[in-house]
Amino acid sequence: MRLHYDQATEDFRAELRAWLEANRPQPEEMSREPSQSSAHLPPWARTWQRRLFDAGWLVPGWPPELGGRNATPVQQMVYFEEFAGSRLPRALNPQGLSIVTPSLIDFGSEEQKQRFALPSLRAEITWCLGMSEPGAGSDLAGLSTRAELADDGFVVNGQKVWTSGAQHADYCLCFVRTDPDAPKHKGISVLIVDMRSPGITIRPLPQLTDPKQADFNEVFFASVVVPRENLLGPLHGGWSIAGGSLAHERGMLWIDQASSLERTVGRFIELAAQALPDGRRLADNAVVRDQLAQLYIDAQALKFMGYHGFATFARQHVSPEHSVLKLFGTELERRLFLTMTEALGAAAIDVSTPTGRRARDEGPTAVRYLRSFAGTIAAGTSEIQRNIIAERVLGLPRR
Amino acid sequence: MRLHYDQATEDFRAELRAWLEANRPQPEEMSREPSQSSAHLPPWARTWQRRLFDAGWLVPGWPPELGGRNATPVQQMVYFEEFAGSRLPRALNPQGLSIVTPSLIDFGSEEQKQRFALPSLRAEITWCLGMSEPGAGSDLAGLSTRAELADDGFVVNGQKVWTSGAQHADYCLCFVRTDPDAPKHKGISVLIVDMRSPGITIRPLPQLTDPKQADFNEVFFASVVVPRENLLGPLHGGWSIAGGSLAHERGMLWIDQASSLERTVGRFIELAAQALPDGRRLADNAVVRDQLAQLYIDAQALKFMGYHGFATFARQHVSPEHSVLKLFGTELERRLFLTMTEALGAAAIDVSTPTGRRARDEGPTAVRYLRSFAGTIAAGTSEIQRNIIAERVLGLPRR
Amino acid sequence: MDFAFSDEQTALRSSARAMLERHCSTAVVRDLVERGIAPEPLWARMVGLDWPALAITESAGGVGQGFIEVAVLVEELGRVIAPGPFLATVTQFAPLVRECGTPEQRDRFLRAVATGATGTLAISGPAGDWRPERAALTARPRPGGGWLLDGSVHHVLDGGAAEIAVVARLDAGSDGDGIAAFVVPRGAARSEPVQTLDLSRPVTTLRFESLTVPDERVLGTPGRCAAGVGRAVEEATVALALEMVGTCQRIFDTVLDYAKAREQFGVAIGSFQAIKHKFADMFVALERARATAYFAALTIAEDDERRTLAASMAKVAAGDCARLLAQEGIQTMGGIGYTWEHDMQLFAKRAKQGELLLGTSAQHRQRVAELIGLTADASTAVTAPVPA
Amino acid sequence: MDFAFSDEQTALRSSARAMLERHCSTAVVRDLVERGIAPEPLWARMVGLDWPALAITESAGGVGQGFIEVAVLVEELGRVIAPGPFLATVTQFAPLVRECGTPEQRDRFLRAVATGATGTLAISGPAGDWRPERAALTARPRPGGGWLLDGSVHHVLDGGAAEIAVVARLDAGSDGDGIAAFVVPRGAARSEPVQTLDLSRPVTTLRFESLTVPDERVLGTPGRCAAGVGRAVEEATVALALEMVGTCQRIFDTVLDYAKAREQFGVAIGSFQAIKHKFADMFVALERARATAYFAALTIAEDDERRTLAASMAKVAAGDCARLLAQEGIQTMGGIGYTWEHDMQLFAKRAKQGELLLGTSAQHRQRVAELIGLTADASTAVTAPVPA
Repeated sequence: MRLHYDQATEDFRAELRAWLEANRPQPEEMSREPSQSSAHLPPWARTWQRRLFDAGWLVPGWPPELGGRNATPVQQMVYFEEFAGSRLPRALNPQGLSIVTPSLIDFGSEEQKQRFALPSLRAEITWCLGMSEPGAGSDLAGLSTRAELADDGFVVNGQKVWTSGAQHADYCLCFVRTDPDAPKHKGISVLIVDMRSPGITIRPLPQLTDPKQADFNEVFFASVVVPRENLLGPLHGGWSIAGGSLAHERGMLWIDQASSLERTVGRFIELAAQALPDGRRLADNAVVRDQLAQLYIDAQALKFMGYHGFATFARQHVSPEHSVLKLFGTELERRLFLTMTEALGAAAIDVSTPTGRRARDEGPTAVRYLRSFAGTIAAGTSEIQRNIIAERVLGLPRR
Repeated sequence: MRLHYDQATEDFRAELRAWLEANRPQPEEMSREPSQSSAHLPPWARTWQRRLFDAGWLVPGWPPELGGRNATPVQQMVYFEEFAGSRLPRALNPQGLSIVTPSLIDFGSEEQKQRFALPSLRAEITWCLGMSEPGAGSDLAGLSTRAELADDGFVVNGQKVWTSGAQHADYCLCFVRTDPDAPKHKGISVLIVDMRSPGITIRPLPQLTDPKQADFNEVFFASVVVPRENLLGPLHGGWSIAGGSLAHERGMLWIDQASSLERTVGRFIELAAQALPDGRRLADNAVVRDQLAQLYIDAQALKFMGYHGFATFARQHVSPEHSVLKLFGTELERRLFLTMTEALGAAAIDVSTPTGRRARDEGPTAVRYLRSFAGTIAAGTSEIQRNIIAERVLGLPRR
Repeated sequence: MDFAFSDEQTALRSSARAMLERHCSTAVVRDLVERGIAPEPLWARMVGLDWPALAITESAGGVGQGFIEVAVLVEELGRVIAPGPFLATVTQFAPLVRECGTPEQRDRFLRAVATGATGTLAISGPAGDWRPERAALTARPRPGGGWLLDGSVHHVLDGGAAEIAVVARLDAGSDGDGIAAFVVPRGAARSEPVQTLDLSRPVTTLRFESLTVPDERVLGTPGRCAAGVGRAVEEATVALALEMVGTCQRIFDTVLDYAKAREQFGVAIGSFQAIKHKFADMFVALERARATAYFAALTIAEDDERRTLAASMAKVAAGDCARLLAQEGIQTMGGIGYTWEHDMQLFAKRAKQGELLLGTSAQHRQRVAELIGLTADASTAVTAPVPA
Repeated sequence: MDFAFSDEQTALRSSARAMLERHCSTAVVRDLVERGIAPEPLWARMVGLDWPALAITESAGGVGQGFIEVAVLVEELGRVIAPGPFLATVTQFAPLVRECGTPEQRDRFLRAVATGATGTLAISGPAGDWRPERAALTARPRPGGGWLLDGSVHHVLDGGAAEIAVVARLDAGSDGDGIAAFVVPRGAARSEPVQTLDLSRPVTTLRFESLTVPDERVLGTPGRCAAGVGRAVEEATVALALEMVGTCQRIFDTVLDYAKAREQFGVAIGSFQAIKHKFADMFVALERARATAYFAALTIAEDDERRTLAASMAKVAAGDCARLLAQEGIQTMGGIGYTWEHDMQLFAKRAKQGELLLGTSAQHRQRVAELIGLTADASTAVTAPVPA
């Protein structure tokens, strides 16, 4: 146990930091052309990701030909620390970089890797992920979008929902039922679907905070034809791809969240210590001090829990401990904005400050409270995380 | 809707209050001979209950021959208000008065009523209740104590647990399985068991706060013979008696708890406003003020919820709304003592003040915190109450 | 204590609910939220049903009923998150005029309300404080008659109302309790709409620059209004608490229906025990808020001495309930609850905004602490009042 | 930040656990709790294994290891709620002597500890305050040499220890920081046992009536001890937090086993989702407390500048965990958890008492607030320190 890294690791950090300083996109271009969804890459973002790829800083744990440098687990940790601290976007098509590409590399044919994985890494194509359905949100095995194998390929019919970035993605990694007679999780296959195929209709689902802002979509498939060679992995073998896909890189997601929460708590502490426009100082209220101290401790604790998990189980392996960090981190984020909304009181109903999808650290407190539900709902609700912890970590019996 | 009762009701209250003043047991005799369990009646308690019975103040909603005066629901409410306020014990064998006797009256033969119900009301005999078993705590239908019908009566074998007052009770209203082949809740009967019968062994289970204080017991039955005429209700018909028994008088139990909580919160508010022996004033701490204000509001709210329930559903009928008051009241009691223990800090570890089973309003705060689990565990845990609310009140599906 | 509604009150509730279900669907709310279309027909219908007149004395052209009847309506309005001027007019403007005005003023302004004139109340500064002694405006006598008002008032509901009851502080040196109240007509102050969390409940900031108020619009006697304003704010607070209970009930019903219908893993999500227990806790919060609000309504209706304490307790309980129900309402619905399309966002935002207006739970707990003798000052009296 | 224990530390944990499982069953705890029999053999065994000597320098007869090794032992001791003088001796007395004593005193007193002498720390008044500037005793120079101690110290663990490190305040007019520390031998002060919630962890009140302390027992320089005492108390606080983590883990394991084995309605109660979710929340609380305590242990071991903040954070997280685990530990076991017979009551009481000693969660949150710049005084600096 020790508080500090060794010199070689700090040298690695210094190298990355210098590179980022020299190669980062400029704030002006980033704010001039903001990304409009999790699959929309403005020109600066394509350039930036390509630069990361070429320099081996895109996925450092991978070999150079895949945009990495075979970094050790500790180096990867430092990499994510630095990125979180720099507040630079690493992946503007996160599902493409962190879920789809690893799946293509793990399960794809050589041709699929060349055709899809490398262009994804080079920011030439973007992805959405076709998992959730109206009748199968938390319950992936219950999906009912069907693909029938015909002469000219698969014919897909059905509907996906909560499909992030579908309106901008080039391709969809789409989970479909290919064997309706098999047990639920044994009849699923994964297809690479070109989002420009005839028969696809996309309906954006604006989020509760803004009728003009949508990352989620409904995607309807009406006899969409998908070439046979776009099947990823074995026919009816999609279930294991799902497990593998969702697990990738989860191990270090907490760094980004812990960093963001630490920053936000810090900002609220500063805010509390200053006079508000209405003359109050929130720090003069002992109850608010008590709450903010607790939030500060929790943000620190999230970080310590992450490092502790890294030391004891995570390392190179994926583990359900991820659920602990996801649950604690997202609930903390929600509680943070709830607490501050209530501390601000009536002043918090004024939400005139402009907000934006990418402005994670910006926007009115009450709006950020509402947006924080994305964390407690998406990628497995808090309830699902508690189930996972109880059953997979603690071994309590399923019913 | 109105805040006050009409004059006739207030006259009823005045009559009761005057009677109590003139007839109450004296504090000296009560503290000289405290009750040692929920089925132990010291001489003063027998006299006192007999006096209540004779005057028609024992169960006012019942007719005079059963110790009542055919009081209206509102009068019964006032009756419980007054008793709660007077802090006089109404039932020192509560399971006898509030569960067993009503069951005998509802389901017993005329002979059983004469032999058991009236002596119970007149404080001549006391009762314990044989429901919980090691393998069937919350799950009464799963009980396994067996009774076989032989020539000379039932022969009982098995074990009960959490049997309050068993070490002092004269009789046990005992739930036994008489038909092992029937579906779980269709093979249960109810027997009146003389606790002096050969074959009964009683093992007190001292409570977590004091190894010398026990109300709970384990009761072992080894071929205990119970006369055939001691069967209550139909053979194999015990399940409906269970439902009926447990429901009696629940409708107004909240009054006692609300009154006790109001008193306790009031005392803590006084305590907070005074200098403690160590010189602190808890009220100088804004966080404690915030917590105490919330506890005060909750104690008031419990009362309002009770009156609201009385107005809308309870009246003469029993309703699962009882679960809401039980859940909220017992959790509030626990939170109250938890909060005050923590507010007192290190001073709370000193538990040298003497405590007693009956001293509900006395004793060190930390000990009262531990004792408060009796409320959240006994008579249906908080978890069971939440199930009941969800399924019976809100109609959510069982699985 | 008897919490049973009379048959007449129950009938009022039924007819109000029927009317609102027909004429105040969330389509009406979305017209305002998404297209800025004010709910004029709905308000006209309420006026036609004499709702604004309900608690105004018959002598002033009203129906002569009391606060319990208003409570019934407000709870129902909360249930449908009705937009429009009812809350501000009937539970803010009218009580202030009633409490502070002369008999002639009461007659004049309340008679107008009874026939459909709208009103509101302006008192708070930017920090959200509705205590009379913290009023945001200042008032001074105008040489030659009338008074002059200066300052900015925040968090004014329905700031475009016909009449605005304005509370102001007088100079420190003035006689009496230092509080005065006025009625200024629409447009007299500069009105700036605020972009609020709950777009179905518009809020305005009003700016006064030495606005002259003529004597006939000065309520009662300046420097003698603190108690009256306090009472009016208590009434407004209890009304808001009741409205929040209605909205929370709507959230509850909506999620409960969803939990019974929505299937995951082959069963209704409402059959999962963790969801069940959440519902039990929500139900308890709702029952707590409702019972506490009803008690407060009774203290207002009967003008009981416990009204100040009861109003704060009601706002705490309603705020706690709104916090929980808004949160679990969204969370339990999952992705659906996160969309603009589903009405849950409308309900949740109304509940959250109610939680923040007229004092938060924390602010009212502080008030309760003071009222029950819990203060940092050791010299304060100690006994806790015990509502019967 | 690397939270991985070395192979040696892991081996220490394994051997400690094996020893304690064999020699510190709850029968040993009950001997003390129910029959007043002190755990002398257990302590002798720990001395035999050099546990008290572990973190003492080799020059003073110790093993020369550090606080991480102590942390490993203390967590394991918490797991079995070990009675006896380890915590007071190794994590309270020894750090105070180390921080405040002269080299000669360190050698003298710590050499004794390394060979089995027991010690403890006395500082707090009745309200429970371990800050040096709030020390309960007063000290004044004795004419002719030595010092005189007066007053009562509360919440002293293992008050019958051989040596008692005592912290006292000097007269306001004295030089320096006003804090002095002394070592008084067993029996020098009147010792009154307190009937405590956790009878496995006896606590004493010590009364001093002008007790003379000779110069060789005056630690370092009177009036120069505030910082050293503060550091020793931080170390004691982190050690208690670690012990609490161990006890909470034991509660957790006990209830988890129970939930897997105990059947109701025909299935293990651990298969009920509401119970599962409770376990998930308990697990999170435990992970939070453990990780925060490990971080604090690192700041002590490496003497990092964040140690003050980290110690308070660790005590908050451990206290929060103890509150939850004690509560759900009893509740989830139902009636069994309410009995004297089941060991859960022993674990729960130890956890509760830990929550209350050396500052409650609320007190340490207040401390954290001050350290991160949140104070009611607007003149205070504002920037929040950010532990790496």
